[in-house]
Amino acid sequence: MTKQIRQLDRVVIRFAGDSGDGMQLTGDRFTSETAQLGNDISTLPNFPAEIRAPAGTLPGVSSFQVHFADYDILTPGDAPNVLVAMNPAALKANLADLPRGADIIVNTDEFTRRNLAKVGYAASPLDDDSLAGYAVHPVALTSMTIGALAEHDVSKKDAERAKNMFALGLLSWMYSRPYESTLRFLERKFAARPELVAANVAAFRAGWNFGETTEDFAVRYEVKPAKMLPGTYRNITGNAALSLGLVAAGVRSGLPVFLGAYPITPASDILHELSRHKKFGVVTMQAEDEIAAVGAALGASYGGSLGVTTTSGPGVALKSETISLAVALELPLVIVDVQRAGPSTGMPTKTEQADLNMALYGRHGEAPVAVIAPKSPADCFHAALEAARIALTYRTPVILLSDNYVANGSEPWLLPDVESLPDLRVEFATKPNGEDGTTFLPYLRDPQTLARPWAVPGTAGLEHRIGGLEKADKTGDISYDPANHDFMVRTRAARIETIPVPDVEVEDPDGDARVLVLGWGSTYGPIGAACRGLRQRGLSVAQAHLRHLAPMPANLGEVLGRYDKVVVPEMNLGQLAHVIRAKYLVDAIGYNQVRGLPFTAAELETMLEEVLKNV
Amino acid sequence: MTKQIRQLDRVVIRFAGDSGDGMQLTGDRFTSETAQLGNDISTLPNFPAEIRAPAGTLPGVSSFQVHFADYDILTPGDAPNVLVAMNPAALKANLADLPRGADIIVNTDEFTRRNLAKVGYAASPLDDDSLAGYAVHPVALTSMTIGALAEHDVSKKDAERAKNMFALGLLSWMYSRPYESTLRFLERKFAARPELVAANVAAFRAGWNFGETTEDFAVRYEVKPAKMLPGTYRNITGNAALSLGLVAAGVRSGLPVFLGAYPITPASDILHELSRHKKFGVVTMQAEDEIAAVGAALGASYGGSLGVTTTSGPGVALKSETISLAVALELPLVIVDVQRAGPSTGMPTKTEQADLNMALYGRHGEAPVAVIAPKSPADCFHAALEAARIALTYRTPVILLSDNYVANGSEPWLLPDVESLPDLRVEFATKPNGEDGTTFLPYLRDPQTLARPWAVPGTAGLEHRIGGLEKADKTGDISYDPANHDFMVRTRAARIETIPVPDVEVEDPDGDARVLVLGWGSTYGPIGAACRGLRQRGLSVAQAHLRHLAPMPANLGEVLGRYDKVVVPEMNLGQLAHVIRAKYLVDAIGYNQVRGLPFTAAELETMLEEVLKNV
Amino acid sequence: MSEPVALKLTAKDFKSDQEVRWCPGCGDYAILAAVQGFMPELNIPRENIVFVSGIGCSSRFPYYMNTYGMHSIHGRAPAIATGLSVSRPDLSVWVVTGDGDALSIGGNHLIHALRRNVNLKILLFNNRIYGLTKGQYSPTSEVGKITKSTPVGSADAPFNPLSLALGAEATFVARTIDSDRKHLQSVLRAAAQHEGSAFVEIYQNCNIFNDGAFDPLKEPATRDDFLIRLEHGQPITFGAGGQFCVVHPPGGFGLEVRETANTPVEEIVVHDAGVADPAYAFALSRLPGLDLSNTPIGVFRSVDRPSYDSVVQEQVAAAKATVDRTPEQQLAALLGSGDTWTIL
Amino acid sequence: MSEPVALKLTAKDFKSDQEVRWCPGCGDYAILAAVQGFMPELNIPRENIVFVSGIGCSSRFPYYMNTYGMHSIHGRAPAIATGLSVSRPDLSVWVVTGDGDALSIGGNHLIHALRRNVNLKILLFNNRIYGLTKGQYSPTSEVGKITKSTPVGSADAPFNPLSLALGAEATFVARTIDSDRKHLQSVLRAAAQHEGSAFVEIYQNCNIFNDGAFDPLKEPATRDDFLIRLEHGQPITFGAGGQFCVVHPPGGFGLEVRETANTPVEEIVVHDAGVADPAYAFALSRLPGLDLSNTPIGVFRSVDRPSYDSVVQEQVAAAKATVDRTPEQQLAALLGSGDTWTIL
Ligand SMILES: Cc1ncc(C[n+]2csc(CCOP(=O)(O)OP(=O)(O)O)c2C)c(N)n1
Ligand SMILES: Cc1ncc(C[n+]2csc(CCOP(=O)(O)OP(=O)(O)O)c2C)c(N)n1
Ligand code: SF4
Ligand code: SF4
Ligand SMILES: [Mg+2]
Ligand SMILES: [Mg+2]
Repeated sequence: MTKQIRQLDRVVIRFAGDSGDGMQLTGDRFTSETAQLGNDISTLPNFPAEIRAPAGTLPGVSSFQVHFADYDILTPGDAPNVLVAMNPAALKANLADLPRGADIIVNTDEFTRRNLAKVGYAASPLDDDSLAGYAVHPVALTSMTIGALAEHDVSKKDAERAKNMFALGLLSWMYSRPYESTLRFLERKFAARPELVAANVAAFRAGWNFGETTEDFAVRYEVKPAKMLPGTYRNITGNAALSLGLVAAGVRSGLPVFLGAYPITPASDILHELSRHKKFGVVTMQAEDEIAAVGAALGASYGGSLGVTTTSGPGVALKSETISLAVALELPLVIVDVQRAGPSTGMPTKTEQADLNMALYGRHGEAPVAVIAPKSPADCFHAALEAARIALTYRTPVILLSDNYVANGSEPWLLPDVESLPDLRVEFATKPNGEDGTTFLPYLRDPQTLARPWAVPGTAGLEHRIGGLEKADKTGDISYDPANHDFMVRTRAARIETIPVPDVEVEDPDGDARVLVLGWGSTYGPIGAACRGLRQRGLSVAQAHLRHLAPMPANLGEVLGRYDKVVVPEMNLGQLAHVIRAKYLVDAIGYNQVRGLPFTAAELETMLEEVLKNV
Repeated sequence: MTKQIRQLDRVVIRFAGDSGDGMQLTGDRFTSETAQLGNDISTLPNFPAEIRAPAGTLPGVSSFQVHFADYDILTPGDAPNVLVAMNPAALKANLADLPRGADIIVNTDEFTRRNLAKVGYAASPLDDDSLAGYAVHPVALTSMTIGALAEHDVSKKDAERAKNMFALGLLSWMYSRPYESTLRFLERKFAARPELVAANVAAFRAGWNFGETTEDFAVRYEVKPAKMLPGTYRNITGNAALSLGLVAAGVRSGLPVFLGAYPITPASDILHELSRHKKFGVVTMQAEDEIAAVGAALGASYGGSLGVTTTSGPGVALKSETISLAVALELPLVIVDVQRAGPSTGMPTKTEQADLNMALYGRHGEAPVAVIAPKSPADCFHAALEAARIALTYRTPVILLSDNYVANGSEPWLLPDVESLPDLRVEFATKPNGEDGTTFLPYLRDPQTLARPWAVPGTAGLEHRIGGLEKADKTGDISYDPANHDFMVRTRAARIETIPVPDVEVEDPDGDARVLVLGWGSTYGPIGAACRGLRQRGLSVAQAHLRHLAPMPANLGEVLGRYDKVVVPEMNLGQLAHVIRAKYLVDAIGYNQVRGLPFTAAELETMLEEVLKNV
Repeated sequence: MSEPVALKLTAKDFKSDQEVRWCPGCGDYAILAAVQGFMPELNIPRENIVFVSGIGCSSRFPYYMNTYGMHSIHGRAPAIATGLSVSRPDLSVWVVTGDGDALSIGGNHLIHALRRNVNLKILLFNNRIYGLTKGQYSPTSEVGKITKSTPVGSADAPFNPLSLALGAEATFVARTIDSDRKHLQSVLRAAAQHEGSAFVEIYQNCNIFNDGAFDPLKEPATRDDFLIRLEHGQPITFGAGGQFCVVHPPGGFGLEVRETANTPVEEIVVHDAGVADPAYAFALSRLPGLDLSNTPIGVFRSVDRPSYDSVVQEQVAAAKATVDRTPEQQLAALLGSGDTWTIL
Repeated sequence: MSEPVALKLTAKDFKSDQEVRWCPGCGDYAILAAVQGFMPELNIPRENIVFVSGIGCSSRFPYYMNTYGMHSIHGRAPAIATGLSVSRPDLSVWVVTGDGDALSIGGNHLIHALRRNVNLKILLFNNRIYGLTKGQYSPTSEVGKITKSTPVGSADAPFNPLSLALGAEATFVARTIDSDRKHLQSVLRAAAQHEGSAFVEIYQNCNIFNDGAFDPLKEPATRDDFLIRLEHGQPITFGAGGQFCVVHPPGGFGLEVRETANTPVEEIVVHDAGVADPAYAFALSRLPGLDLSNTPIGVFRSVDRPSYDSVVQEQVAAAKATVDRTPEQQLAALLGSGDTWTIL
């Protein structure tokens, strides 16, 4: 049977199943095939909440969404065009997100009475008309897989497990994906058990062939490669990019990276990743708690390493006292906060941007630090380098505010040329800097950067003591002098305030926008997509996105002044908006959602359209 | 010899000596005598930094300043009219604060070459003209005391120690203080050693008589009683008043007070004081650290106590994660932060207001709490009651921002009638609140207060589980539902935002002021004194002072709008000003000093005059 | 005091309406069932029982108990429970925690609760791994453990939780195992009867991230030879036929295992959990080998020392006993103490 | 490696220019002098020595040492020092801490440093009180201690720092006393030679808030009868004329004191700090009475176990040994690993 081939410019597919169904892997593979083809991609996994729920239940559903297109895209997509539902729970949990008309591929084998009951379906939705309006494709995925592997020398359990490869084969066929990388992947993954390689490859092929032959799938789709800058790409998650950024910072500074970390969702993967790069001299230490983790990192910085600590909100709260010490000691320190939904334990697997206030203000005394945020998964690489640059150059703690959305989402990343990465070399102090030529003044500052000398233990002649008590200017001796304290407080503030950061860029292709949308961090994608949507419909809107939250770009005040209205969408109750209002006395309007989910481009577009109407 | 008697309206005396000289006690006694006489009073001790320095050194100087007047006063005074300097270090450390013409009473016995050298005096300042311009009264305090006690049966060391009583006697004579209370005090203090009672009384009388007879003191002063509201008064420090306020909150709520605390300067005294009030059912626990302290307090609140934790900035930083849990659990909790100079260890014995940001914003996620601040030592009593009222009524953590200045300063306190204190009784949940009459919904809120029921363990039928994960509205079950999270985040915010707090009052006696001075916390005294000074000179200025920092008074926006300029003096880099700007888009101007010292009324007056000139 | 009324509760009364959400096969299920099955024995009304936990798979426990409960934050349960227990001596307060929760981030609160002898029953579910955060090594993982955070093996020696507890002055120290409900319940019984902190380590299988960690103590082929069941007042022998015994070689400080057949009866150590000197229980805690051979379970130590709660409450009671006025009168007196003066 | 050059440093070289600011008479002075006097022996250049402290009177120590130093925050010195030591194995890292700093707020970091066997020399100045915050009781204060925060007496049993350290798997545990410079230095010597964590408790007099706490160990009338000086390989006897001795009664697990005259020589315990089983050192740690009678000083335990630092550094070194490219090339390879595709 020859199938019709239809061209699409973009598709959103969501693979959903039970935690044990291998949906993350399936999604990953599909993404990889898609990347090979040259589409632009954006992905988002959705893990179940922390505990593995019993099979087949709603809390046990795991899903992976991939958005790919023949042009550059900004988000993993608002609503899936296709849902692959491996069981009733996966169907039920995801149905609400589907637009009418979407394709639903269901594994009918799992629609048993027992499984249906588990999620509160009285009757099978496949049998009544509750799915009318969707294009439902019932496929006996499990049994067909088992059937396809009848001749293979694998257990029934292993055969059944391969059903995700059947699904992948089917979808790969549907969207005409090149599958070589998946075959290679299976060979690598099961290298130790060749029978499993064979079985999984067979399952994949069976799925592919099923698409080819069955009548239910009459159409095959193609999404042409996107126009992308020339170069080598890989698909990367935010946490992976951030980890590589830290490794790169080590290489480019020539300093050993020391990571002190305590596991916490969704930051743990950075610890896992960095612990695999010992050959770069990266030392990772799983500490007894967050306080020890940041303490060890600070101790390592004192000794001349690039000290880093990675955590999420609850961990940053615990680290505050030590960060305040780092402010007083004026040593480099990178604190990565992969934000999750709070307060308290909150929803650990969900995203949020509600730690900005804490990053800016969450310490006792006047304890300013630099704060920056990546805007997309791949950008985490560069943000990490930038955090390291600021920490090393200005001898200051830097808080890097990632979040669960960028951390676990992925996108293609144009591999940078290593030589083009910023040069982060620093000079340790090697000799006395006092006027007399013999004294060492640990708090004598570089007039340019206001940074104090970094004199690491082991340097003869520079023995000195530092600590958390207020220090006399220059000498660093303990001082209770009122004027000195005032001076030091202001100097520490100035040290952050005067860090030169790039001007914020405004995207306003029409040039006549009267409304500016200002964002920070992971909202970049949805905001950008929304603005595009508006422009495509002939509306003018300007977008600016902050990477630097402290200090803020020097031109920001001027930029804000150019627009009649400034809208600040945030996944919190208005934290950036608050700062903007205070600093620039601009009546910034917050658009806030605190749902544990990224914004959808569509809702932002609707909201902005409303705003545009009223200027 | 009859002495001239001169009337004064106010006097500032500073007693200064070595840590071992008993200056705090001397100042306390003088204050008490002065209180008996009916003057208004304000005092401020100044302890040496944390370690007892070797005798006679500058860091070892301890001083106590008392300001008393025949009218109501607001501060301990900018500059002393009289300095009592028990040794060269005390003279050197305090001289810069004295206005020309001030009286200096020095203990010449201590001006030995050795003691002079210790503080870097090449020659005795008593012998050269470096003290020209001051009225210096050299008194051989030590030897005269020893002489006066020659017949007494006490060791030389004990005799020498009594020299502070000689000084007190002399000053008491000079300012015509009634000394009965001091004699009673000495009897109590040395009850176990009658020979010391006799010796100290004799030293006191010797000092008094010395004033009476010596020619050096030609004038005796009188400061008439101030007009004060009728009632019974006592002189009280902020920490003592705060402690009593917490005891009162226990009595008025009928709940046991549970204090979990870890010692830290300048908050430890509250732990010490509360541990003495077990007969009120107050339980105090010195925990292993600040995290355990707040944890234990929260556990006690869960069990139906009024849970309180007291600390200073570094401790609050450590408690943040647990406070965030308390926000999620919606249980009463009072967190007292007696602020000191930061960041990090900073200057632990010095004052500052730089923890406002942390109180408002220093937690991960959207974790709003109520924040209030006392304005004077005696006000700490009422602020503590108010903190307890909000915590109990709204089931929320409340941060009470005291600081070293109010904590250790003292003033006369009109004892309140116990029956007039707020009624803080709360009702525990006792029965199911679900519609079905059998279910208990731990997160079903009171529509008025938005508070959830407080169902304490031991209540049959209300067994339930709470925790830090996001909770479903009403049931409190774990929920990852996006809409529920958004709702709960907003509800928690609304619960704080809608707490009714009294309108802010504006003091603008002339009614035509165009400049408003807005303050919070311990700056009340100096700001008030500065405004008075301006008004006495015919200038109009309005003063408003915030007790409630979160939520802010409902009328604040309207008040701010009335003035051409709003000036916000703070002992930080502008934290309240920042909030005011953000919330009300008012161009509030900060006047900031971060010197570890309270503002002087004079400097504020000068600054405000400048501002007034330019409106 | 009259005899307590029998409440006639059953295990079912202790099941909450929350769906239990551990991985299928997790050892936590067995512990939950054992605890629920044991609770009725206490004959304490459900409302007077509180379970407080930290964070971790194990710390979900309170949600499944139909008592009062708090699922607090990571590592802080002992501190929170201390405040509760000290202020509410009428309650029976249980802490549920994991090896990471109790010994990593919460180590300080744990050792201080034990030193203070707070009246808490502390159940440490030791699976020698971080379950909830998906498989990093924990302070009880063996040296060289390969996990996500230690791809070439962990570098640090683990804690022996019982040695640590004993070093921290614990008055009651016991060990039991998820798979042996009867034994588990016998240990819970002893813990519940103890006035003060009762520290119970429960070996728990995490079948996802550290499966089989305690298999030698469970598998029919090995368990009898590996497990030493301590019984107060009984000579310590073990093995299917009691063929092994524990002796205290003269001159040495530790314990050793011998063949019973070749050992004079009087040389076999008779277990006494009540020895005042913790050195004995400490020696017992050092007995197991890296392969889990010679693992004692049961109550290692159970001695009397006033609980922190009782001393604090006695101090308060003593102070209150001196009071002969209403709280308001007392307060008025307190406010007016010290030097006062009156303006008319 | 060639013989190290003798640096010929003196105590004076280790005095910083900062004015020492403890209360006159404080035991900290004696410890400072002893440490400064001992340092030259190490023959380590001053710049390779770092003192890290927390907060407390004792923690002012680094300011007075003319080496590198950090006066950090309360309780965190072991954690900070761990990061420094692990990343800089070439340094000699010393931690100075107090009983509150190490055992109260810092308890968790301390026990983890010991378990890990981080290469730190930890000097705990135990004055059994909070000095810096002016006299509250500490986790080593005796039960019933009356202080500002416990006006009717403390309710909780203290830690025995050495028992706690041993329960936390410490490889080196010792005790000494401020007043005996020679002994103090001998313990420092042993600690310095130990690879891994060396935990040294130093009894220190706080003459302001807890004066005389250790007087029985210092006063001529009692000290000889109270102090037990442990010497490796020597029978444990004490008393002015060696009239007392320590025995290990058969069957028991603890140690007891006897009169030497009535005790067969072979029954006297011969001190061996190298016993692998910590039960011996633990038993030693339980010997003192509440009145400080029978207080052993010296090295209780000193055994070999790879330090955390060394294992971590070996892992890094092993990984680095596989590298045959420049860091930049390696980085380029890392960035380009996994599935990549190229657009031309
Ligand atoms: C402050 C904080 N840090 C880290 C975490 C992440 N976290 C949750 S549970 C856990 C460890 C769980 O291990 P364990 O206590 O052994 O419990 P298990 O899951 O094995 O039962 C960690 C690191 C957290 N929730 N909070
Ligand atoms: C986070 C924090 N909590 C509390 C304090 C206050 N504090 C400083 S030192 C100290 C205890 C000191 O006792 P110890 O460690 O025994 O040292 P010592 O002064 O006796 O030498 C305390 C509670 C602090 N500086 N920081
Ligand atoms: S991860 Fe392990 S400990 Fe956690 S629920 Fe699953 S099996 Fe149990
Ligand atoms: S308070 Fe005590 S420990 Fe601190 S310096 Fe003084 S005597 Fe020493
Ligand atoms: Mg575990
Ligand atoms: Mg101490």
